[in-house]
Amino acid sequence: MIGNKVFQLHVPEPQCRPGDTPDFSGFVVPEAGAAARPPVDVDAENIHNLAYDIIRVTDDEGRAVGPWAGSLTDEEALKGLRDMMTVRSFDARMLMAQRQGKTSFYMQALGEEAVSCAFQAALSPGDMNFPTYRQQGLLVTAGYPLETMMNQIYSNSADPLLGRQLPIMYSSKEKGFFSISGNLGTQFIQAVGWAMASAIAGDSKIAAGWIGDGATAESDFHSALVFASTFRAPVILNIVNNQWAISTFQGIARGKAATFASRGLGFGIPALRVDGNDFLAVHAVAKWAAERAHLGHGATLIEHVTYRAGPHSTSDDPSGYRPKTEAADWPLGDPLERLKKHLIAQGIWSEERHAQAQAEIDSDIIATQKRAEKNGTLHDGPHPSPKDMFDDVFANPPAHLIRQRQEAGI
Amino acid sequence: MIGNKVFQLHVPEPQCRPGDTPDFSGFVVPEAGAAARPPVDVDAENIHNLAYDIIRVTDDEGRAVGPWAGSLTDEEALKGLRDMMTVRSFDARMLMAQRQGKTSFYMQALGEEAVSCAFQAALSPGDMNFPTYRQQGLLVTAGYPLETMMNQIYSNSADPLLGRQLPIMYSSKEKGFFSISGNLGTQFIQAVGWAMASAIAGDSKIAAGWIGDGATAESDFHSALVFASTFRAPVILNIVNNQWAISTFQGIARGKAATFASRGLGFGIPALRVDGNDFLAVHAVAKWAAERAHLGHGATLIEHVTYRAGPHSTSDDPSGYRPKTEAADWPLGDPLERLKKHLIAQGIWSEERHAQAQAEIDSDIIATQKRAEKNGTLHDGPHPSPKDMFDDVFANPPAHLIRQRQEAGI
Amino acid sequence: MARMTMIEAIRDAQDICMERDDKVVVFGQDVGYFGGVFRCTKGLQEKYGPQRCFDTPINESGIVGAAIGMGAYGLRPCVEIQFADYMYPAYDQIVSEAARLRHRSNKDFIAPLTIRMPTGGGIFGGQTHSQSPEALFAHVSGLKTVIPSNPYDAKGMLIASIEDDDPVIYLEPKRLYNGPFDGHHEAAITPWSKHELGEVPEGHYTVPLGSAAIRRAGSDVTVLAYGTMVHVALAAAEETGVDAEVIDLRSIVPLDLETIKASVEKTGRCVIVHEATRTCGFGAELAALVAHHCFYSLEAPMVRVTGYDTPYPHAHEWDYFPGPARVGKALLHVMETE
Amino acid sequence: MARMTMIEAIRDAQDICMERDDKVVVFGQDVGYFGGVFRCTKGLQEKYGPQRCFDTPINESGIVGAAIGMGAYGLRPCVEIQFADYMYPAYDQIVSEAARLRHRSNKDFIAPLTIRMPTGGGIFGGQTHSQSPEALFAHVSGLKTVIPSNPYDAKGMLIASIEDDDPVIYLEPKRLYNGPFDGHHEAAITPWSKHELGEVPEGHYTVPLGSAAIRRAGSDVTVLAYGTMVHVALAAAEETGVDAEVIDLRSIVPLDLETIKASVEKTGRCVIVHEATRTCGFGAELAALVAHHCFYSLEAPMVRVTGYDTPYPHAHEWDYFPGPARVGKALLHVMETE
Ligand SMILES: Cc1ncc(C[n+]2csc(CCOP(=O)(O)OP(=O)(O)O)c2C)c(N)n1
Ligand SMILES: Cc1ncc(C[n+]2csc(CCOP(=O)(O)OP(=O)(O)O)c2C)c(N)n1
Ligand SMILES: [Mg+2]
Ligand SMILES: [Mg+2]
Repeated sequence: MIGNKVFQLHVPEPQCRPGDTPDFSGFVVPEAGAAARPPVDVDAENIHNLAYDIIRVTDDEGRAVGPWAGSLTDEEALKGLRDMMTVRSFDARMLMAQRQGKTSFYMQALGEEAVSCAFQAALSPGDMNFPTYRQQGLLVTAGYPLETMMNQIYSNSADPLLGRQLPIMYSSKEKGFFSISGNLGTQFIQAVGWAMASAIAGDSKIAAGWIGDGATAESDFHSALVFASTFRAPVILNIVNNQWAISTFQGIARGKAATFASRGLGFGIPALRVDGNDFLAVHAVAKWAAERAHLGHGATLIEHVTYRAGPHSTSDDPSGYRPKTEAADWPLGDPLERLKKHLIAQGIWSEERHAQAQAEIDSDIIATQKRAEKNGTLHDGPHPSPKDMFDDVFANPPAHLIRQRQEAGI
Repeated sequence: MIGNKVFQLHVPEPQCRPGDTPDFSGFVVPEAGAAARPPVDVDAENIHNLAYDIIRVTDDEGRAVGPWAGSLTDEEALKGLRDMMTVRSFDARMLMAQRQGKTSFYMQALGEEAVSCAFQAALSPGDMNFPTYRQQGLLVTAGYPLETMMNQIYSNSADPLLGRQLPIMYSSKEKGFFSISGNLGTQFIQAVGWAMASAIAGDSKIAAGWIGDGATAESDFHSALVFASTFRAPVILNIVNNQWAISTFQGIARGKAATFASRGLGFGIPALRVDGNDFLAVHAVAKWAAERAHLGHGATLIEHVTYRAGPHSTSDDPSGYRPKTEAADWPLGDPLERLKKHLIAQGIWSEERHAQAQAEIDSDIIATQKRAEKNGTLHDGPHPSPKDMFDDVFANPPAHLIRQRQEAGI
Repeated sequence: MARMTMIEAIRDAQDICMERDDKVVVFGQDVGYFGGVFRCTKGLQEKYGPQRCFDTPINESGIVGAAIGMGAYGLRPCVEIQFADYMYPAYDQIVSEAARLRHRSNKDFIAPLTIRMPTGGGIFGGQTHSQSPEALFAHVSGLKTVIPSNPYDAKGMLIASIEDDDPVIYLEPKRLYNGPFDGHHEAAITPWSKHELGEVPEGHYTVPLGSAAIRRAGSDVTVLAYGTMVHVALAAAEETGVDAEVIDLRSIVPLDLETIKASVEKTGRCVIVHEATRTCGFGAELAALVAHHCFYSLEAPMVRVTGYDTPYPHAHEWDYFPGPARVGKALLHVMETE
Repeated sequence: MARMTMIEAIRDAQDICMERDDKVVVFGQDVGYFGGVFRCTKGLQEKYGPQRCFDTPINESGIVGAAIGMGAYGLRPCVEIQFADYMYPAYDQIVSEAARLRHRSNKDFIAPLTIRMPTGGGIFGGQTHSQSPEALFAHVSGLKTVIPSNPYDAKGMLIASIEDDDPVIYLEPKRLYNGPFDGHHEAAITPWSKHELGEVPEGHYTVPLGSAAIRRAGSDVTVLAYGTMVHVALAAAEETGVDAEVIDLRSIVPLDLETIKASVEKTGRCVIVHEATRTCGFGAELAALVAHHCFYSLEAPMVRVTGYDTPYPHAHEWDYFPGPARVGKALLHVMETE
């Protein structure tokens, strides 16, 4: 080529690769309780710093400290722990079910359970999430039946989506959980549209958009921010920064910026970073943003700083691109352990009760799984009718689909 | 609908509509010379303020003041005036030609000539612009023949683009002017790609992307910033904020943000706002950004604050959506008048020389137009062969295109 | 009854839908205060306020994506893409989202959108203001795609589209906005007020999506066309004297195959006309269907008269445009072959 | 000669092009350090450095848009879209930019890109990991669209694509990556090492874009297929005993019409097979062409065996997939009709 090497392409690289010792020494963990809690009607310009900070509530001793503490009752916090434990146990069972060939695919939320469980606890009935594939915690927290989730995963005869969708691509209007799409990013602007509709209708419901760190690079991230900014939609825009997008580290999507949250500032949208492994912090920030939306101040962007402790999906093997022990070294710890410690510090929980709860949850899930499997698994037992394939493409089947169904002999 | 009016959709409105008296009292014009000039290797974080300020060099008396002054020699400044006068005169003739039915369409740069003329003067041969349809100043400044431009506008027998493209959709690799697309925004990321290629090749050439205020809402604005940020591409990303996007005022695209420039900050890309009607300021900022790129510090985002004084295109009538006299009241004045005043204040120009230059330019353009019209106009005289339509769809015509050409009888 | 242009008919349809149902909202680039670059939404913001008719940022994916969210909420958005050539940035939202939503969620969420877009050439708009992308929608399961050819249908079909619970792509042949253009570009423009289909009933009525209209009965050859090409085909029939049966498909998905079959079975010959590029255009589907369903009736090879497989040219618009001369030649040709 | 999987052949082709021409660059999501989710770029970053093979942000429009800029500069990018289902965000850059650049600039700028994408179903990937969008490219003037069906072609056609000065859409039937899948999903997987087209020459060679290959000579009926469906069609011929001539189109634009014509003129019958949805799929174009060019040879209506016009299902993958039973039925059917 040209030869006289003047420019060089800069290609970001993570600090560690397989074989290296994980190194998070550059990752600054701000003190819990240190971040200020601005009034909910604050202008974005006045809280730039929160886009670079990390709001934390639970300290190393498990105490809830600082101005963001206190958003949850004891009962709510206990439910939060139970929800997270449920998600983790459910994930473990379904991962195994996939390995056993009972379904084709699975995706865990391992290590990031607090984000969706705490967030959902801050919403009101009627609010609508536009989730990605890693927000099963929203459904679990909202009380969607685990058995129905399993039926979907198994594409069995009781699958509410009739075997049409890939496992974990749930949909529940009733529980405020928008149908998951396989195409990254598309749902972020849809959340804004839903919130705009709520405003047009003079309603009081809010929407929540969800996107991964990697997917912020998608163009619909921009569409969402533009529309949310212009129309001041009552929406909470969540970025789940779990450090990885399949094999690429967050630096590929983030580039030269210090944080993902800071992307909101150029839209005049308040942007807050929160410790995504701190249940209390996520809940407090979500409540703040919900209140802000409810009072008509429009959108908030939240970056949840967490870590994807498992593989991307059952099709992935992270040992090919990151050190095996990186998850264990993640400086924000494990969300379940942290909330458990907090509850014990509060005197409302104990190791014994925890062990007992764990056993209950596990056996519940095993029982549920047995029930679900009575409805069939992907390759065995009862399953939806192939004729379902032709239904609901349109509200009423047009002639060409009727012909095709006849051709298929079903 | 729901009835109990809680939320309301916020729809931004400009301050004035037809019939209103234009009101720019809210538009703060910073003092010329006041903005600091940071070193070119500065980090974006340290110059946030420049994304909200307006860098200005030429003061009301026509003096060049402050740290950004002095980037041009007298000769360069004189050439700049001449280039701008040429663009304006050219635009006026071509607008008339369109009205006379000699072509189908035209777009002026009226009021924003400084942006592209001053910018091009800061580039080096081999650098590549990815312009929109309103950067004819780049071509004029680079010395592209006006007659060739006219031939393109007329789609005549000497049209370098063989009548394929809408008028003003020029292309000149030689003059560093990428082929214009009708689809907004697409070229912004292409500019980044070109710059990445220059870096991959170890070259020293830089690219410049161009986009309008309205088109920043397009998704490829985001693609461009993401890629420029991640790969630190040697590119200058220009936003021409001329206040209007056809009938919508800039508030529709900008939303709740204070400025378009601030969008760069969330990508760690230095973002500067410049008085787009101040030739000296645009040139100085462009030079700064070019030097920054040359030294390997990557991308710069520049918001040129200007005003689209004419209609969007010959298909548009702005009296339907904005006060007729708004352009005259625009607080940053007219770029030609301002540079002229500066040159007179410098003692290197005079009203007489100006009038004479104007007469020369006008008569030159008339003469050029006569020559161009010898090659035909859209509906009259010689024109490209219809067979050109079938060429260059591919490098070598495939069988089906040869068949279709035969079918067409050409 | 009133005489209307297609623009007025389209505006009227939206007005009626907004009046009857406050869930109907209208938005897009320049559609609010200004009333649209083609004026198809003129007066709607004034009448219904900026919350029901508004300007959006220039982001087609945002427009359709927001409309999908609104549809999921329960509104009924009717959005404008300024030119069909600019729908590509929205294509992902249209194909992967709007078209799939009902099916993938088992009716939990639906996308009752209407996406209007001016289509086709004939206005010296060059390659990015002239395209006819209907085939790119027709191939996508879950979308309805319709193309009116006159004010009467424009209004009735737009009301039907807005009231439809499925996403409908509503293509507006921009060359027909002001008159029934038959391809004779050198002639003076005929206004809709001189055309019987410029008669538009007041108030609410619908033209069902999926039914074709026979614009000219004939026995020699069936011409399948839609949008501007209907008028071109009629002119070609007149000028050649071929007794063509000209079918205005109006809707390409769903398609009125019965009307097509009945006609081809009668005539035994078929010419297919569209302005879009030929390869894999909707004419290919029509030819495939006719070849399959009317195999035993066909007496001569079908001919497709279409835009060439090149970008839409500026200077050579009339060489590219499938005008009456090209269609007429095809009519004579299929009459000669057998 | 070496035995290779299609994955290895694709990797090898890129390796050879990068080795021979330092203007060739490879990038996309997960293609750099990790070597691609299907491992088609494994080892390239290690060998050529991160400046020539790198990971990109997840933005398909950015990937193609940047590649266009690079092409205009003078590089020769070969980019990966992780699944063809995810090409829609890049569709504007592909259609409005890459496909038009040479023509609209009168050769001032070109877009010599190769855009690779895994296509098709059969892996229980559900509706967003199974699509076959080739028709959406075929309709666009200025794009070449090719689909290899075996390692030998995969390598030779990818080298030809990268060396081609036009934008080439290179679709990789992901169900064929590891073996010649004939649709018998219940059977054990046959590896490419057991197939003669798994024999791949070392070093540089090309398979020209636009030439079809006859995979099975026959006299009863012509089967037009590409990608996975070639193997399905061969199985169907074997199993039904119908003496089908199976043509592997390999490239749909440009199309080898001569080979198709010669075959249909010989057999008088034609079955068209693809996995994409039927309406306006590439099969429609094939049917239209055959109906036009072979009108006098056809002895029975053509049949299209395709994916249904529904989203690609998860649970009912094998009901949807046009497998050997469905193709076989069509073969028998066209043999019975006349
Ligand atoms: C449009 C599109 N492009 C690519 C993909 C393939 N893909 C699926 S998940 C993924 C990574 C997403 O990473 P991130 O957004 O960080 O979410 P996470 O998986 O970490 O939760 C990619 C590239 C896709 N699904 N859609
Ligand atoms: C993708 C796309 N959408 C819409 C349009 C129609 N359009 C052409 S120019 C324009 C306004 C652009 O405004 P701005 O970016 O501010 O540039 P300006 O005209 O002011 O220079 C619009 C909406 C287009 N050309 N491309
Ligand atoms: Mg991630
Ligand atoms: Mg503008």
